[in-house]
Amino acid sequence: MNFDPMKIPWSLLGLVIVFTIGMFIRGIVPKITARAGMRIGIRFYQPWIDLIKHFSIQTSITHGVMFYLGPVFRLTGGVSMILFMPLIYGSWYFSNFAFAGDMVLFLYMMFFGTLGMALGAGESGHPYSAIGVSRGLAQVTVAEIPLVLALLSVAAQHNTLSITEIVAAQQGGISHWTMVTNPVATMAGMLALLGSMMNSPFNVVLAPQEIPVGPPTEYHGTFLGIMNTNRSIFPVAKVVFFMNIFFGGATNWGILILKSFIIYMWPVFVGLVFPRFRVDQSIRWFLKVPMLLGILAVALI
Amino acid sequence: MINPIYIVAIGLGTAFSLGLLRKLGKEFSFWVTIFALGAMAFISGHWLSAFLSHQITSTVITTAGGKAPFVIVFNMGMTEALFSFMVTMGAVFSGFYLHDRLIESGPSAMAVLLAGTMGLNGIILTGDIFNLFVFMEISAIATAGLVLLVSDFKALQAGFKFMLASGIISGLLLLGIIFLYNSTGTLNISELHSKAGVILKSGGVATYLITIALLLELKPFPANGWGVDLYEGAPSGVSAFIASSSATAAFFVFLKVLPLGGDISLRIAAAAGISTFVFSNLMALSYKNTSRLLGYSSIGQLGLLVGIAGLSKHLGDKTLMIILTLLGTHYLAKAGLFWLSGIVKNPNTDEWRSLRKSPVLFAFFGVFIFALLGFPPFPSFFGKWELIMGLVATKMYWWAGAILLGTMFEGIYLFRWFSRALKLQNNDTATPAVTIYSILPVVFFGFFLFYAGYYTSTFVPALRVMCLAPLLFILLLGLLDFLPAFLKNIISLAGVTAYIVYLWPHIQGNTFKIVFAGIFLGGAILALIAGFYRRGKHMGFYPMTMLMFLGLGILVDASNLLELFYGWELMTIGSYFLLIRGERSLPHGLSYLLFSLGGSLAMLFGFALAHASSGSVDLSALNHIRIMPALAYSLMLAGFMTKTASLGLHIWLPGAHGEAVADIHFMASAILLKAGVFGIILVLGGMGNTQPYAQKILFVLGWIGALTALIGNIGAAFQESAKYLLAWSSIGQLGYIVFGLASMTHLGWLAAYGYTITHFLYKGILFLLIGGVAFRVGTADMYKMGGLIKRMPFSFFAVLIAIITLAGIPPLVGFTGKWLVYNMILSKHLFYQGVVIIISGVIAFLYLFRLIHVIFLGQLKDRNRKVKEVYVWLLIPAYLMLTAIFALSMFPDMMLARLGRMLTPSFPEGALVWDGFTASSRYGTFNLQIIMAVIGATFAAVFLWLVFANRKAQKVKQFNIFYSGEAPSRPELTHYGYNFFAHYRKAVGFMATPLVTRFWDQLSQGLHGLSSYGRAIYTGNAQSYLYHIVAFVVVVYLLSAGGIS
Amino acid sequence: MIHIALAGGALLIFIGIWGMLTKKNIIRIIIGFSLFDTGLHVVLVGLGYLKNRTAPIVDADLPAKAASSQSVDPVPQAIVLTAIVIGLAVTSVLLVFALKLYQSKNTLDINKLRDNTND
Amino acid sequence: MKTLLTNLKKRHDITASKLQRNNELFVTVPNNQAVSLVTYLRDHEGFSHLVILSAVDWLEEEVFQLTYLLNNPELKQDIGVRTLVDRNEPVMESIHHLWEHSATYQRELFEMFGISFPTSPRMEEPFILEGWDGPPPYRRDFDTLKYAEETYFPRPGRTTNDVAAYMKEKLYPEDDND
Amino acid sequence: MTEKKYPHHKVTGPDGAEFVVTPMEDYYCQERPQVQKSSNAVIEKFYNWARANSLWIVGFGTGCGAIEMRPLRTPRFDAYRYGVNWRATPRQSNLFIISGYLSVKTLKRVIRVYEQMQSPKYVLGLGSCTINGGMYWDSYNTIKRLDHYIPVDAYIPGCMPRPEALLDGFEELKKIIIAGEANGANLYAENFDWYKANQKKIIKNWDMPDYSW
Repeated sequence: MNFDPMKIPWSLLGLVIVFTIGMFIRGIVPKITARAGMRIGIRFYQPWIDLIKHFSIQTSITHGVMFYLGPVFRLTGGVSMILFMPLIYGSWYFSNFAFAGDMVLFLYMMFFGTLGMALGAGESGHPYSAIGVSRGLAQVTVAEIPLVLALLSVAAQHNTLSITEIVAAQQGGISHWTMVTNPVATMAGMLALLGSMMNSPFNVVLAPQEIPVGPPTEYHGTFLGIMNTNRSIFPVAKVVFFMNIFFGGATNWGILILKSFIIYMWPVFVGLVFPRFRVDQSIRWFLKVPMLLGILAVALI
Repeated sequence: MINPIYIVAIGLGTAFSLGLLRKLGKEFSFWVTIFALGAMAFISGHWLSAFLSHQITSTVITTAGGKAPFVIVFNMGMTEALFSFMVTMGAVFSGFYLHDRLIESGPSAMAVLLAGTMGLNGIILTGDIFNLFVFMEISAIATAGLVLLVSDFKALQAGFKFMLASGIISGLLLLGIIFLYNSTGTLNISELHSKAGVILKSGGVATYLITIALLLELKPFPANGWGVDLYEGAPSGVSAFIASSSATAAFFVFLKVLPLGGDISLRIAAAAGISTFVFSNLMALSYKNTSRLLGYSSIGQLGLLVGIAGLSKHLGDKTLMIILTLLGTHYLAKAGLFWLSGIVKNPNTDEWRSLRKSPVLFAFFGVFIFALLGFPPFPSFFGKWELIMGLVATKMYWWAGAILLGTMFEGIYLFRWFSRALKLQNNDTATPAVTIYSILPVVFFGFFLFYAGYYTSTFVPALRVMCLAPLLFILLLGLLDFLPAFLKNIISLAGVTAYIVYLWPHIQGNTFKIVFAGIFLGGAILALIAGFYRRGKHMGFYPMTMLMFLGLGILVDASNLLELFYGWELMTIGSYFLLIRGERSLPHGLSYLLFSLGGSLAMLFGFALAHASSGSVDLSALNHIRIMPALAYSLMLAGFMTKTASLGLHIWLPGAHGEAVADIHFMASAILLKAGVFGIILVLGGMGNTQPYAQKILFVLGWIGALTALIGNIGAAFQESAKYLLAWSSIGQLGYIVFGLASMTHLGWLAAYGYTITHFLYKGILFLLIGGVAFRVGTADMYKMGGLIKRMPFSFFAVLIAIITLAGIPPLVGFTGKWLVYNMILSKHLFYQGVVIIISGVIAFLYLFRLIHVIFLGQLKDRNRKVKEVYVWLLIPAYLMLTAIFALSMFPDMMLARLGRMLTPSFPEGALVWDGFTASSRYGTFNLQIIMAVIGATFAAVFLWLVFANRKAQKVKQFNIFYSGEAPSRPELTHYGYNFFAHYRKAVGFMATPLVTRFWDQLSQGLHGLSSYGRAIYTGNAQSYLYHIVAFVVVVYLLSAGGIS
Repeated sequence: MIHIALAGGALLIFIGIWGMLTKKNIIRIIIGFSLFDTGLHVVLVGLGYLKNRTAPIVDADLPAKAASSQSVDPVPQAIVLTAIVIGLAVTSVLLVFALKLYQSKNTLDINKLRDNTND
Repeated sequence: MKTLLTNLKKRHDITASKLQRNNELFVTVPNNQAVSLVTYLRDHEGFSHLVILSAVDWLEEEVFQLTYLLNNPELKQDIGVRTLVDRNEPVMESIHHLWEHSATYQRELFEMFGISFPTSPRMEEPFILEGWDGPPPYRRDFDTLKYAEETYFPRPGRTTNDVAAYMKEKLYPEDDND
Repeated sequence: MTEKKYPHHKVTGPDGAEFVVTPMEDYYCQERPQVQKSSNAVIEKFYNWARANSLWIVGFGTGCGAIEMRPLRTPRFDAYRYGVNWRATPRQSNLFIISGYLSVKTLKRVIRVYEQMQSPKYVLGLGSCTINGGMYWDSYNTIKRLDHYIPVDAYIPGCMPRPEALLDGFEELKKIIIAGEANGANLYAENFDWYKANQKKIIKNWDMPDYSW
């Protein structure tokens, strides 16, 4: 498939919708967790207010060029992930630039933002930022193991790396979903998802009690606003990715919202129940059950 | 022609007349002696040149008209002339070298020298076996007399042992001679040869006694304690004489008499010789006394020659060439080393560091060592090559293996000696006292080694002249070493350019060769551009660099295995001298050298199997080896993998590379390692993947690659030194390449080639710039840096792009490698190895972030507040490579499509399909241009917006951070850099346990233990040595008795 | 007769070797060597002996023409003569060493004449 | 404790003593014997732990009273060694060589009372008052109200009430009638 | 400005060159704060609404009042629902609650943290101590009037005020912000010299830059 200029507005529209969904989820989820804690919780539009406030900050400081580039990398990473993601199956309008890459592209785009963020945080000169990054990187190296195993299992199962084709293979009812056809890989993948969603027990990266807020300690105002924008895009992109790989994708926006919300809630619920792991603990944990599940998933193909 | 009897006549006559000339002064006597020796040498040289120009044929010269043994009969043939010339020249130079001692001891000592030389000549020339006995006794007595030049106790008891031993030996010889005479009725050697049948029937004991006596003269293991003591005890000039002249003569006569004994003698010789070679080198491992080391080495070399003589039936007409090259090298190098040991005086190996104070002599020290171990361009290289080829071709695998093992042992102690001498501090040592008398022989023999190497190579048809001609250029560079560095740099650049111009027509159209030539020689140009940053003279750097690049060039250019091996060895030498330049690189350089040696020996064996299988040494011999293919391919792969530092063979790399300076690090890591990749590609291309053994090898290789990547990357994450980090990272990256190649798929090879090229680019940038930063900051410890982005923005940018490429993050070209690996994993179902590889890629983030953060980001330290940007000469090549990265990222098809076309003939299945800029495999697609456009547009939009929104942002300084309401006290305490991944180490640190290092340590300890166990044999007691001799005679007889009866 | 000579020679050789291997005094060792050497010479002559023949000395009793039929083979005789000379030389060199060794260590015990600094 | 007291009396000039509880004793010694007494107590009587070193400003007597409170963890006994330091020349021997942590107490005493302990480490460094340049604030002749009014910007209009009267007036105004 | 904590010191670079490091100039930005003007009244109103509804409090409890803030996060008070949140870094916060008495030593930290917040930023004085010293009215080491050192938008009297009072204070602050009257940051910038003089008067060992960016 070749590049069509009309793709641009449609992808941007898709992006806006995803962003809206993300903001919505970020309003709803704290509300749910608050209710779980018998609180009333925030207004569901609170993320919007916070975002506007970030952009309304009048002064700012800069520690250098990389300080700018950190949030830029971060948002670019998130936005690109959406732009390369087929959002709605069968829709030309919302398949975005999925033809330009496949699963591998997606996996490596995930690091684009991470690396940039890490560099930006490093430039700020704050030791806590570096500590947070070092923790995050260490954790991600093992959280990736079950994910990669699961993805390889799925790719081998469907004989393709293309996300669109994997979604296509899952059409025709719930019994065709990877969740059903390859349950072990799905389990491994979902456990891996826990590690990357910044929820307890894997949120020692931010750990406010010991290293204020981790990498973005020095970020504020517009910088933080951009990073917060990304927080509404990036997790949704990841969730949509999991939806496409394991849960049959979506044929319309309603399904997409429903499925992504449910997947998003999975780490949230786990986080509500389990306390935080130290880095070495979470590494050891990932090397046990999730990795074994991943190996099993590959072995069963 | 001058009658060779004059050799004897001059020797004897001068020796006697010296007593009459006593009044004319010692100096005069000395010159008379030298002149006489020269005259003797002239005679044999005269004969030799006549033989060489084919003017005459061998002649028999009888004297006094009678018949042997009543008169002396001389045979003069080409070999006799050559050996006689060698022996006499050895005497000339030894005499010259012994000037001071001879003057001190007076004319009688000179007479002894003359008589000894005369005796040795007699041994060689005589045609009569009894005369042989006489001449042998003469030279033995003369040798004892020479030993008596010193009244040192050690020398005395060594001489005593020697006399006793040679007494017994000559007794045995005499006994054998009389038995022989009894059964054949003649003493003439030529007649004896013609009566070989009779001898075999009735003269078994006789020939056994003669053979064993002559063998004992050559000091076989273990009946050689007296020989080692003699080498150790005698003055170094005399030792040189013994090691070169006496040994040469003794070996010659052994060679001459050996056929008399028939097959059984050959077998005895082979067994005794090769075991002597292996064991005396093993024994030598635990010694530090240089004379003793040299003694063991001499004995070992002679053992090797004896063994070769014993194996002559298998080697065919190559035997003489092999023997002459090995003997010639031994003769020149050993004499040179003994002379040098006389100059150094202190017998401890470590004390040779003082020799560095006279660089010329030290250079020759290196020449001798490398020549002894059979490195090119010295004659022994060709000898070793032919030897192993010949043995393996006739299925003598164990013999070949034993010889290689012995060479390895020899390499261990010789290289240890050399590298310690090269690197130990020598401030506290005195400059060695050098006189014209001591230096001239060394220099002459050293240069002659080169000439001999050249001369030998003219007889080797497989070696083209372009493998030799550049050596002259390098020699020239060596002579111009006094020039300032930038001039030499320009000259070197010109040399490389000229070589490229020469090479281009050879590789045109061959993408494989273009890729590697580009990396090797393009890398050479970049490295030399970087070299302009050097100030001062930088002695020794340029010849060795050029040697390495020449080796690499020959590697690419090689049309047959010999050239390949030649280039490989040249490259090893050159690179060793580059790596050793680091400050603390002593142990690492040594282990590099030893692993290289082991690797090249393994390769040699593999090549020999290939040659045996196909009958030719063309590169096509590597295809489908039939003889023991699994072993052959494994050995070759192991050999090449010593350079790619794959798991198990990687332990030399971190230290060797980690201690190197910027541009050397670049050469060593970005360029040199690719030589191993080149070799692996050749081998795997020949092996194919259809045979069952091939699949097993590939399976193991794939796992090695994957685990190398994992261990390399984890190791990198735990380093504190940026250079060590990069070195470990190189191990990991090479693991990727090996993994890709081991898959034997189109995509895997594409990935491997892609990695090879991109690794060269991004690692090149990292090595140059991180090295440059370390140079500016004065340390490679990352935690001592920090915040350097403010001081070195250009370096930072290049490093940033390099690590993004390395990490495989889109849209840069590194991503294509990752993508290909995924596709390959799927197509071959290599999931487990694949996951290890992919996770290694993720772990790469750990050290990459650490690298860039701890060095460039974070807090600027006080002492680095004023550091300057990295030298522009380092930035230029880095930015050239950066441009290449961007170009390849924009147009990845430029590289991948072309490589794909090259690979299609070998791997027609599963190729990438290019549609415009979209590449697709069976599994997926990518279009790097669209990816880049999308990411670029997003990036630009966000960035511009951010810049606009923060146009009034206040620029702040390093301590303007929120520090919990406090103020940071010092940058050092505010920079998180040391033990960056402490938690990670806690969790997976067990994988960084140096198990492999421990394995090699234990192996080396075991070897040394074995070696010192063998010391028990050499008690130093004359009687035990006599026991050994007697027991040797009896045991060998009993062992071979079956064959005789 | 010839067997006696050969056996005697062999005995001398073995005694010589035994002496060289077991005696601790280097002078005795040298004597052992001498015995060994002498034994060799006896064996040499013994092997060259032909029954009922005379010594190969051409003089009045033995004209040159008859030499080849009446005398024993002259070659071993010649060899022995040379060998004796050489043996003498070797022995003397050995004695020189013994002398010098004695001068430097004041002992003739071979076990004390050892230098074990082989490192 | 009584045996201890008699024992101590033999060795030092105990000017006063008071048995506070069965296991708590206070003794007073002259200035120059205090350190030797605590050394003795530490080394021979098992009082291995310095609980606190504090001071009282006896402005009227023009002395500072230092109290070394020691604890014997074996016998669960405490002993307070009191000594008097001249208020006009407040210098006392340091005991940081006996207990390292006493240096911190001594820093505090120097900062708050101006009692100097020469040779005590980091004596001159501020302890809790960063950059204090007034007189030592725990001395009783230091007028904190005056200092506060001069230094800080008191908000005008502040009134002070007698707490009891004010609460009564505010909370139970009807009781006034009684 | 004393140089006690950060003395000038001589440093030898890796190339052997010696130079002097002056920490104040080298480590810290020396700029003064600027008055921020809003460009458009309508947008500013909108922004003020957002700011008022997204009060992020810097997590710094200065006195005993800090204990009164904790209950606000419990289900009983649940300040989150008003958009009130706590951040561990002043960079991301816009509200500073001075929760109780301030000793001179703490004031120094408070000033630093306050200056590190980005404008617009608001200050709530919690408890009588911040108004006139409260029960520490005669303490030699406790400040009496917070607004002499940093601009205060609103005070919540009491000793201690209960969490409800604090919630009420948030509501009050919101009104002020929405009315566009919470100009503390600008006030600070305009009267920078006066504030600095006051601060330096009582912080005797002033060893930091005038404005901690």
